[in-house]
Amino acid sequence: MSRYKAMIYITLKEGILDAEGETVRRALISLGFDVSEVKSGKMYIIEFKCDKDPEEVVEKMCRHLLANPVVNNYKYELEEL
Amino acid sequence: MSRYKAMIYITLKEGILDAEGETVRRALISLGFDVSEVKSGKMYIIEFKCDKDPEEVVEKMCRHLLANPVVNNYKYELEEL
Amino acid sequence: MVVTIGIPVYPGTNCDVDVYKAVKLAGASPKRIWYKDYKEMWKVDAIVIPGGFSYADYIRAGAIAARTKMTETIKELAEDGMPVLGICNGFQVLVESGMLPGALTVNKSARFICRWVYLKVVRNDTPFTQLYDEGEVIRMPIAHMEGRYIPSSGFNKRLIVLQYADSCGNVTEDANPNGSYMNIAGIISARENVLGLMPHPERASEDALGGSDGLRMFKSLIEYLRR
Amino acid sequence: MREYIVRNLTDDEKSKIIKKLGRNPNDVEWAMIDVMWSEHVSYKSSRSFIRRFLRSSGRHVVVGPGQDAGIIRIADDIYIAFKIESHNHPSAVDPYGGSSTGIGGIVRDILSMGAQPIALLDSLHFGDLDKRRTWFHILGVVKGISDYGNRIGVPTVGGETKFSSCYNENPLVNVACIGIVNRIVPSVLNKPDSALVLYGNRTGRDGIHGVSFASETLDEESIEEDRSAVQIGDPLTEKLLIDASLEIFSRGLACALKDLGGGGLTCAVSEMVGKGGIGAVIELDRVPLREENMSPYEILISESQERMLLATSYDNLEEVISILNKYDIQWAVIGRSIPERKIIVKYKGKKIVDLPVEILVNVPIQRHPTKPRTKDFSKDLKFEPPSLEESLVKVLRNPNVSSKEWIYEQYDYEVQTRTVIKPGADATVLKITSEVGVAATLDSCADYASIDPYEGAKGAVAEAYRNITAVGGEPLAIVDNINAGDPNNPISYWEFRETVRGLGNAARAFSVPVVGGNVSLYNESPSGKIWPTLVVCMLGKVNIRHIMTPSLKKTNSILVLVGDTYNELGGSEYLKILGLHGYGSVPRVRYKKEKTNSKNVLRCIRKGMVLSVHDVSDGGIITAVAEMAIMGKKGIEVAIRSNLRGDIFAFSESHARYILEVPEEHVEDVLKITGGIAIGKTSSSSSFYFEVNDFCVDLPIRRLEEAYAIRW
Ligand SMILES: Nc1ncnc2c1ncn2[C@@H]1O[C@H](COP(=O)(O)OP(=O)(O)O)[C@@H](O)[C@H]1O
Ligand SMILES: [Mg+2]
Repeated sequence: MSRYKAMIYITLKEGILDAEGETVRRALISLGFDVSEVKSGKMYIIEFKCDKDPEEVVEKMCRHLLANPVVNNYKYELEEL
Repeated sequence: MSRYKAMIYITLKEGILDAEGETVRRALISLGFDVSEVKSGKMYIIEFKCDKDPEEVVEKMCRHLLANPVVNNYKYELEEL
Repeated sequence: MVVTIGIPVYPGTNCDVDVYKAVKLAGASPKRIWYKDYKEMWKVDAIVIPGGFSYADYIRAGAIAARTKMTETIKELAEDGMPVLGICNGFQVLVESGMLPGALTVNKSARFICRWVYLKVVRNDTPFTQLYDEGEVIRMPIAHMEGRYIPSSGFNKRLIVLQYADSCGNVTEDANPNGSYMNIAGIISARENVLGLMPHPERASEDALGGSDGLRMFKSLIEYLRR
Repeated sequence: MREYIVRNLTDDEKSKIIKKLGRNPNDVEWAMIDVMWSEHVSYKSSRSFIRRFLRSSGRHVVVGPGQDAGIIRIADDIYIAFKIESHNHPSAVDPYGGSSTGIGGIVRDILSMGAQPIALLDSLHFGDLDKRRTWFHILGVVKGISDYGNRIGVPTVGGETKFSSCYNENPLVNVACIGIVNRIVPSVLNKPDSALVLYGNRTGRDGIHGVSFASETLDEESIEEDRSAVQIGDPLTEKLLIDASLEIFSRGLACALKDLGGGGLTCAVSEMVGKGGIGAVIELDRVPLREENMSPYEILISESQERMLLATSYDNLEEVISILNKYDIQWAVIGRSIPERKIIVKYKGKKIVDLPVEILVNVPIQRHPTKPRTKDFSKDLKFEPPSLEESLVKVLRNPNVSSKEWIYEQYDYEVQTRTVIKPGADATVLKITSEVGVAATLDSCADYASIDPYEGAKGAVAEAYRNITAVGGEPLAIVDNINAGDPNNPISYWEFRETVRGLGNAARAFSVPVVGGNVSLYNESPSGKIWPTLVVCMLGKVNIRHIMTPSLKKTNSILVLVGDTYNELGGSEYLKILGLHGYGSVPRVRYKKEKTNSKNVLRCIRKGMVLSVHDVSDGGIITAVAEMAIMGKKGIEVAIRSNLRGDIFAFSESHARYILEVPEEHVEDVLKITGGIAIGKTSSSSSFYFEVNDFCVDLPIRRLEEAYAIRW
């Protein structure tokens, strides 16, 4: 069994209003920044063990729990520890 | 003025309770994954304009709004558009 | 006939006692069931998944609860035809587990909203709404952070049961508290035995608390079960 | 002795301790003594005044000050626990974490009395709205309360939100919690050989030196350095903790219970057994830790959140553990109580602490010099009044007065289905049985106290008294939170004393005993200190069938003003918008009138002779009438003749006044009972017409609404 670390990033799909990003954008503008767009997202840094293809495992984590296919996109980086 | 895109990642400092990460870890375990640690974080993808050092601008965004240096670590990647 | 209604309690559920009181007031026998005791669900006549913050809404509201044995059990029972009502976080569990289509995400304002709203009853031909008139305007409170309904592709409008409206029943943008698609406040499954709604009928079960329109939802269900 | 361990002790105190003990304490012992002797835990600078001025007796007082919360009886077998606490320092540095852990802490205080938490209230004081830092505070604090309070299923049903530049660096976050008690669980243990069970979150390095942090003034350096004093809340664990604890209580398994707050394990253990006349042995290795390599002193003083210490008999231990396991809560039996009055700590097989309990719990009182502020606040006040219309709109738009809906809408104020009168009224009403309810309000009058601390403290009590009355409640008891500056600053210390004195005298005069409270000193930073700010949380008893709200109900009913108006503009919202804060005399509390008017108003409410009631406070009569009109969406026509100049009459904030909406047929009786005067009527038009002497406002209600309902 090998140990891995996955950095998983989850954002909202194109076309779905990113309410939090929009709020942050307005706040940044009111602070004087010249911001045209803000996208918000979540991130999970996960350390795990597995003996099969780690990519498959991370895909599974995302599809089964971390991302909702109706609204989310996800991507990740993998690293062996 | 140039346009930039910043990818900003915000996590909790070492030693500060990450209740979400811990809950996600337990949920992943109950789904059968062999997970030893989960850290949760936020990310923002920001498009902005500025005529000075963009790094300085992003630093300011982080310190003034996006992160609280008392509890958060942040890092970012910058890209000119 | 005694009607037994099962109320699942996940870690972080916080409206289970309120639902318990309302169900009792409506004339049925409620049973709160801790998520670890999911087998107890086999013994009930219908299920009401209460609101709250199961697993503190981490990842997405309802996401973790939707993947527990308790929810799997509820899903199996629903597939066998048992009526299931999901309120607020319960609705979120229903969409997260695929028992209802679409998704619920962060309010347009990106803030939690606690407020009394008006709802238009679009359909009264369901087990949960048969005591309302079609087109009737009712009042209930909402209290949520993630209540903006997003349809999945091929969404069928026939599923809409409740819409946010103004006091005259007009479905307007102003009356939409969270930015939901088509002002959706509640939808039903294609088989018409699973209803999810963001507003809290149990909080509108007594005039002293501001209204009793919500009580009729539980009464509808009980009447349906008695038949 | 390592300096970083000892932060609260003076040299004098150190030598006293060495003498008492007959030896030099070791490092760990010093650390324990140090937290126990901090201001935050020991109240050493405040205790003498509190003892002298605050007495708490009354037929309905069941538990007075000194416990985790006060308890009162509101009906034959209904007992209510309530308590207030400040989380000012943490909220200044980390508004989100600070306010949310403040909620967590106060809820556990109520829980540790054996009570079920049923409601929260928050008193927030922020700085100027044109400061970036203020927004950092507001957004973080409100979100912190919302995220934590909503998740644990305890409704946040009321509060207050005030603004002044004196809070720029030192915002105040005071939170109160109310609970229903079935059977009191003591916080004191007097049975040796009980098992001590620590349950809840694991212990981490967060919150180390939290108490010392709260007992110092804030400057840039302390903010950086005290990072570890900041804690993050875990509402999911708190919710499970509540449910598990309630189950433990209902099965009668708790001998004593304490929450772990300031001072962590050290404080919880030594207070639990110390006050019960016994001692304890702690096995430190058993404490579940979140981080590796924590030193014994860190484990002993960590303020990690969501932890409770339960004393139970060994016979019941198994049952307790099965309940905790059901809710997936971490637990450990960390020690036992012993008959000797000692605190013994063992670690890795060695005895590392052996202290007499007295050293930890009997902290000598500290006195500081006081110096009155010599400011002539009766200073002549002469100014040219602007138009009444313009002033009214400005006052309504002033954030101290304008609607706080955008805040309380972010709180779940409905969960537990008890909230009969929702936030937005003078006080909130919670239904306890189908007949009996509890009215609750939080009030402060820091703007008066900034000019006259004594009169301001009395004013806060008077305002709370009126708010309870206005919803139809009979005022019963108080818990208070006094926020003040550095006690080593003689003026701050004098202000603190005047506040306690005012609170004590008013509470006695109104027969509303103080059953608990909290003191937060050191709210001072290099740029200045806060106004002495007394926050009063008052509870009253109501009959659910006779409750009132301030929104106008009908057209063509008569508006009655109860109470006399004086030239008392000092500290008023009116002078604030004119830039004249600090001038004029503040409203004086006239006990007799306040009590009589309250009694009479209650009589009218109970006889069903009124439709709505609002007390007069910030912004004076004209503001009170405007608020009633806005909330009820009704027009009004008011005309008044007064000996005072019109604007002064309209905006004076004299106490003891109410506006009643009375149906025509009851006007005569109401005037007779209250001695009030009819000042106008409600109308079917949508305009606000208010005339006093030669001053006049004639505006559409919509205009006022726009000003009042300002949203951020
Ligand atoms: N921070 C807050 N949290 C919850 N409710 C609040 C807060 N601030 C104000 N409110 C509510 O807004 C209403 C008006 O508050 P306030 O102006 O202080 O009333 P009053 O002058 O009658 O004491 C009250 O019902 C109060 O409970
Ligand atoms: Mg009031």
